[in-house]
Amino acid sequence: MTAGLWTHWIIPGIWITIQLTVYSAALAAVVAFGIGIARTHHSRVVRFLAAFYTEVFRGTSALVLMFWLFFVMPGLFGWALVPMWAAVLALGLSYGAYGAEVVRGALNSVTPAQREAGVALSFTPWQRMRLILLPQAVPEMIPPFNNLLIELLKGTALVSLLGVADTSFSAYLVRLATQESVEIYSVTLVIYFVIAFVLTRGMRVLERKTKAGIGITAGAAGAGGTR
Amino acid sequence: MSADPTPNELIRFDNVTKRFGDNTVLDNLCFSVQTGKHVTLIGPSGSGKTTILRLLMTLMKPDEGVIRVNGGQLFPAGEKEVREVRKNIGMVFQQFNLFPNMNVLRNVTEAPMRVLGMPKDEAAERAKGLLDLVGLSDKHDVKPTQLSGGQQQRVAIARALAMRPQVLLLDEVTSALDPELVAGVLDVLRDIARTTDITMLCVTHEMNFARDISDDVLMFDAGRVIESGSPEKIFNDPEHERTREFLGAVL
Amino acid sequence: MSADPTPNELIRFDNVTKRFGDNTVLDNLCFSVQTGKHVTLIGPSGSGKTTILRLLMTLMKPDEGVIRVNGGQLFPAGEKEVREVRKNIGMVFQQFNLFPNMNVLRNVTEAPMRVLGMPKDEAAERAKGLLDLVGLSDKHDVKPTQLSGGQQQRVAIARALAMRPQVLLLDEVTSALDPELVAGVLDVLRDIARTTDITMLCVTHEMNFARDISDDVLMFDAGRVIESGSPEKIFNDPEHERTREFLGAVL
Amino acid sequence: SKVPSGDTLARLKSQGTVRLGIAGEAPYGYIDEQGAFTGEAVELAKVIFKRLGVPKVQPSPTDFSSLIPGLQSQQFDVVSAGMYINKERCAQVLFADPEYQMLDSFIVRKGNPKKLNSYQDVVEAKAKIATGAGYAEIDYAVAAGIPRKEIAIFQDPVAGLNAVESGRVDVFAGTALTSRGVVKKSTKAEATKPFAPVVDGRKKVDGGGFAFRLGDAELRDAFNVEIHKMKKSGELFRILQPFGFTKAEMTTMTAEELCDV
Amino acid sequence: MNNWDWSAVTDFMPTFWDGLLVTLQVLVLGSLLSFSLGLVWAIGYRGPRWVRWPVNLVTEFIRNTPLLVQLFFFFFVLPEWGVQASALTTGTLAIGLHYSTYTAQVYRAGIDAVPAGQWEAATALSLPASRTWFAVILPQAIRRIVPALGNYVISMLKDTPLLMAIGVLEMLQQARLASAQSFQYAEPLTVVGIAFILIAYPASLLMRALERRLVR
Ligand SMILES: Nc1ncnc2c1ncn2[C@@H]1O[C@H](COP(=O)(O)OP(=O)(O)OP(=O)(O)O)[C@@H](O)[C@H]1O
Ligand SMILES: Nc1ncnc2c1ncn2[C@@H]1O[C@H](COP(=O)(O)OP(=O)(O)OP(=O)(O)O)[C@@H](O)[C@H]1O
Ligand SMILES: [Mg+2]
Ligand SMILES: [Mg+2]
Repeated sequence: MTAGLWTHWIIPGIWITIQLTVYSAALAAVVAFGIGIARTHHSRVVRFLAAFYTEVFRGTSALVLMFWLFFVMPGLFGWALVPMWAAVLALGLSYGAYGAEVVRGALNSVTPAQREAGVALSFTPWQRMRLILLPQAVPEMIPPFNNLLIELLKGTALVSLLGVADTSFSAYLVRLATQESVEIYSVTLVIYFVIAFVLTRGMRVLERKTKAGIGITAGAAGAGGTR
Repeated sequence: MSADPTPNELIRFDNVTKRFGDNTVLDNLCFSVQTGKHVTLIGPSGSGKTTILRLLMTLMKPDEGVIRVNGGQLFPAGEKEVREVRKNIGMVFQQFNLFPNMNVLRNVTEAPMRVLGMPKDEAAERAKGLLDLVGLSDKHDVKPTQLSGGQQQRVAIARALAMRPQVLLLDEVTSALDPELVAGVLDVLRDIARTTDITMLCVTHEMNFARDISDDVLMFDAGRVIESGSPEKIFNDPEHERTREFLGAVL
Repeated sequence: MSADPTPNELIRFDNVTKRFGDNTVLDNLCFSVQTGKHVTLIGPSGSGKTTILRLLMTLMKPDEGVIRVNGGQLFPAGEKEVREVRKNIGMVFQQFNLFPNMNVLRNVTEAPMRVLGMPKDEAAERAKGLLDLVGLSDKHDVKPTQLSGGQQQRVAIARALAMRPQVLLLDEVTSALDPELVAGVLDVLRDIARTTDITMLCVTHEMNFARDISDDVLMFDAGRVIESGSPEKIFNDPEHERTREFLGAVL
Repeated sequence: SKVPSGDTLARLKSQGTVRLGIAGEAPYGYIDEQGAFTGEAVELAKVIFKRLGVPKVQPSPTDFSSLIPGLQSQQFDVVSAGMYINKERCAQVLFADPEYQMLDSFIVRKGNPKKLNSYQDVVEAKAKIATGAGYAEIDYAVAAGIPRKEIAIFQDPVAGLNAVESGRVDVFAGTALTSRGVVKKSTKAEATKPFAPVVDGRKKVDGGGFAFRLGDAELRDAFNVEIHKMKKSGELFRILQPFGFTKAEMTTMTAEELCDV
Repeated sequence: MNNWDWSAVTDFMPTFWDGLLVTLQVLVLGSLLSFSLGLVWAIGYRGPRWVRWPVNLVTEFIRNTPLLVQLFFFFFVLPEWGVQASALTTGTLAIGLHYSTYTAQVYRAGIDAVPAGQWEAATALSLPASRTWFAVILPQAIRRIVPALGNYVISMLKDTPLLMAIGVLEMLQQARLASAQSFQYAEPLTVVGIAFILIAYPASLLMRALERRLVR
């Protein structure tokens, strides 16, 4: 591979991959908390709608969803998405559905006594969620979130099938230019592995910090991580 | 146990029934508590004492009947009215239930700030005073997990008082503590009972403590008040066979 | 405790040391057991009794020293030699460790069939005999989870005996049992001790049982044998202060 | 984003940039070994759009079958990727008059062991054929009597080359120039002599041209004016020649003619 | 829905069924491969250090990199190594390999949940390693393993469309081909999207029921 291919394609591709990961993760986090919290709501209708969302988006394939957003939406609704945003939307919505299950599980794992203490101090339901339940549930969420983040990183490679010039698509173009498949795909796999490794390390640090915030010193319990 | 409202009546249960499935825990219960009184609930395990406190704290709903606090109706009532009435009630739990994600000071200031809208400085001032009262002036910045059970319970008492409730509900607040830590917590409560005019509704197995602080003792059995009166009367000269039996077992 | 090999010596530890991190659990331990003897290991918790049995059973390796069983060397040795020596040793665990996915009969026949290559019929015949011996002739087809702890432990004894080991290791085999089930298991073991010539190495807190069946008692402390002798001597007239102290606490 | 409307040429002029959809395929629009965009379509677009008052061409690679949807959903303003002009496509997009005419060619193993020189040969030899996703060659193969199910579809001609080299398929059908370009580095495969596919008993000569959105007739017409001038002056051939085009590939066919078949 | 065309749906259905068949074929073979290969990894995790370490590295690597890139890698690289495999075979191998790193973890968790005493009892009875694994440990681990494996089969189903990237004619590729031909995108893609939900949702209900029954 020539320097030109690296500077024009591979390195910008890595940058796109990182951006995609960050944007989709941000959207997925919003969806995960929104839907996850809605699943603990006292209203049955809200709970049902949230559960319905989760089932639909966990049921379908992220790639099919991505194609649908990109190819079908413009025809049906008259507005088009840049491939990058179609991808972010597809990844964010479907990984958000998985994340919602994590949020729900972590909220349910906070002891009910904490909620009762909140009621006894006359906090509103939203104050209880924000001040008491979430701060205690978040550290629990981090190891499973880490796994989802790695899945999401891998999922960003799907955008190459929409022609977004991420790492995989750059690899594809470089392959067309050089016809050196082994080198380029080996390098690409290593790039993803390194990004995943860095993300996992970062999440471990985050886990230790948030656990320290509620008075748990990690270590013996071990960081869940990807293993 | 009178059924007609009297002017300085703070808490009133009218024909309250609570069931769990087939199990009728409270059975058409009627009783009232006067403002400023310290009332102790005693009775065998499973007789429904905790249930009464939890109903008052709106942690559960009765199946029938009316509960009034300070003239306001708790049940049946809308969410908003309930919240207003609830502000007058504080509760201390058997398991302390401090918030592990906040330090001691914030445990105490959080509710006055968020619920009563008290400015931060004032809330902190007040919290420091209360933490002095319970003997923890040196622990403001510590996380609850680093405290002993007795210290945690004293923080929980300060936290409940910080809301300046008219009524303080106490549910076996010493029974999760190691024996050597019990005295410290009871001393704090005696102090509060003596120095404030707060109404206290207290479930306890510490009969000496009950005798010390109570104006009235209510003896429960099977979801009904079977006997009530001054501690002297109840402890020295109980009327009911069941009360005698119970006191024989616990004293 | 002699250091020179004698002809009918079955088990021999020579300068065996075992450490867990900084914790030296066995410290240059030497002892031997004669063929056919019933030896009981006693000593305070953490003194290394279980460790000795687990070393013999090759569930762990010593850091230093030599362990011999029936002339064959267990450590240091190759995987194949170890396997040969191990066939002569049976073990019964505190937690029974029956295979929950096999019925009682198969628990007992599995090893003879798979390890000794015994034909199915013969293994079943033998297993039935052993299950008779432990008083479970009516439970052949039952899964272990449907048995009481005492019954499970008796199956575990039958399972260990089915391999016709020369040595039977028993590690507090009654301590996970409800008190009323202990006697049944000990009776079975007494029976075996009386009617077979199997060598037994037994860790127990049941001093009466130890007195009944032992030819020798070894008193352990801090990874060393501090005293050994006949049960009469050890229980009635211990030499060491430490032994007296220990027996004073457990008897 | 909402689909913009109004006069596209005016919008492009004011933006100063036109987005060109390409398929990464040599010799039309691809990246060279230094990572830079090049190709017949890219170079031609640069010249013509400059004359139309749009100084910058921004090529945007995607896979072939996403080109038309991408054009329709405003990912690109214009597409050029060795795309043949045919009836189905004319219903979706507006084509400029073709800048070249083109025959098909097969990528086959060295020496063409099965003697495959036309779609008919493939049918007779029962050979395994492959082509690219969305390629017109699919229809030619079907027209020759190959069941649609038996045609292997690859994302791009390099994948096709690999498949031929490894014996996964016997031929990969593409445009003559693509096949010629792709096999250049290969020691195991070669391109057959260009031939005209037969459809409904007629030999079919294809022409490839720039594609515009259906609403952009004015832009297309302006583009046509320029390309006609360049055909006359011979400038077009000078631009295309370095990419392997020969005089034989120059054409006077119009998009209108090609849209009918 | 301004231009939904039912005739496009009808036109697509025949090829859709072909695609569904391929999808299911990939799913079944890929699952079997991942189940057996995962077991090999899981046993490797418990092996001596010189086995455990490379097995860990390889599985971590495969699990942390995208299946799509792995598909390209195998599709373009296997032939260079002299392995002649069709797209379908390559795709099935790649997806099976990728998911084997997940099933390996399922096995590991299931095996770790078997009490240590079971291993010790097997050693005490001198049972050979193969019997210990297949007669003692795995039968006990299986009740945790089966539902978790089922969930990964569902995930695998949702990843089969990736195989379109190397030209496997599964549902999504069929939809794309149909669209490229007719220029009608909405209908085929919507059919495929709904098909996924219709297969995946009941399947996940089934798995949850199974989980409730087996894991107590
Ligand atoms: N959430 C619940 N669901 C079902 N039954 C309950 C619940 N809470 C309490 N009960 C039942 O209600 C009865 C009264 O319970 P309660 O806790 O009020 O008794 P108590 O007088 O406080 O007893 P103790 O002295 O043991 O705390 C008991 O029989 C208990 O089993
Ligand atoms: N796997 C292990 N890892 C670390 N330390 C261990 C391990 N097994 C045993 N030990 C330590 O070795 C020491 C001896 O343990 P061992 O189980 O042999 O004692 P014991 O005499 O059987 O005691 P008990 O009567 O309580 O069963 C103890 O201090 C124990 O903590
Ligand atoms: Mg109670
Ligand atoms: Mg022990």
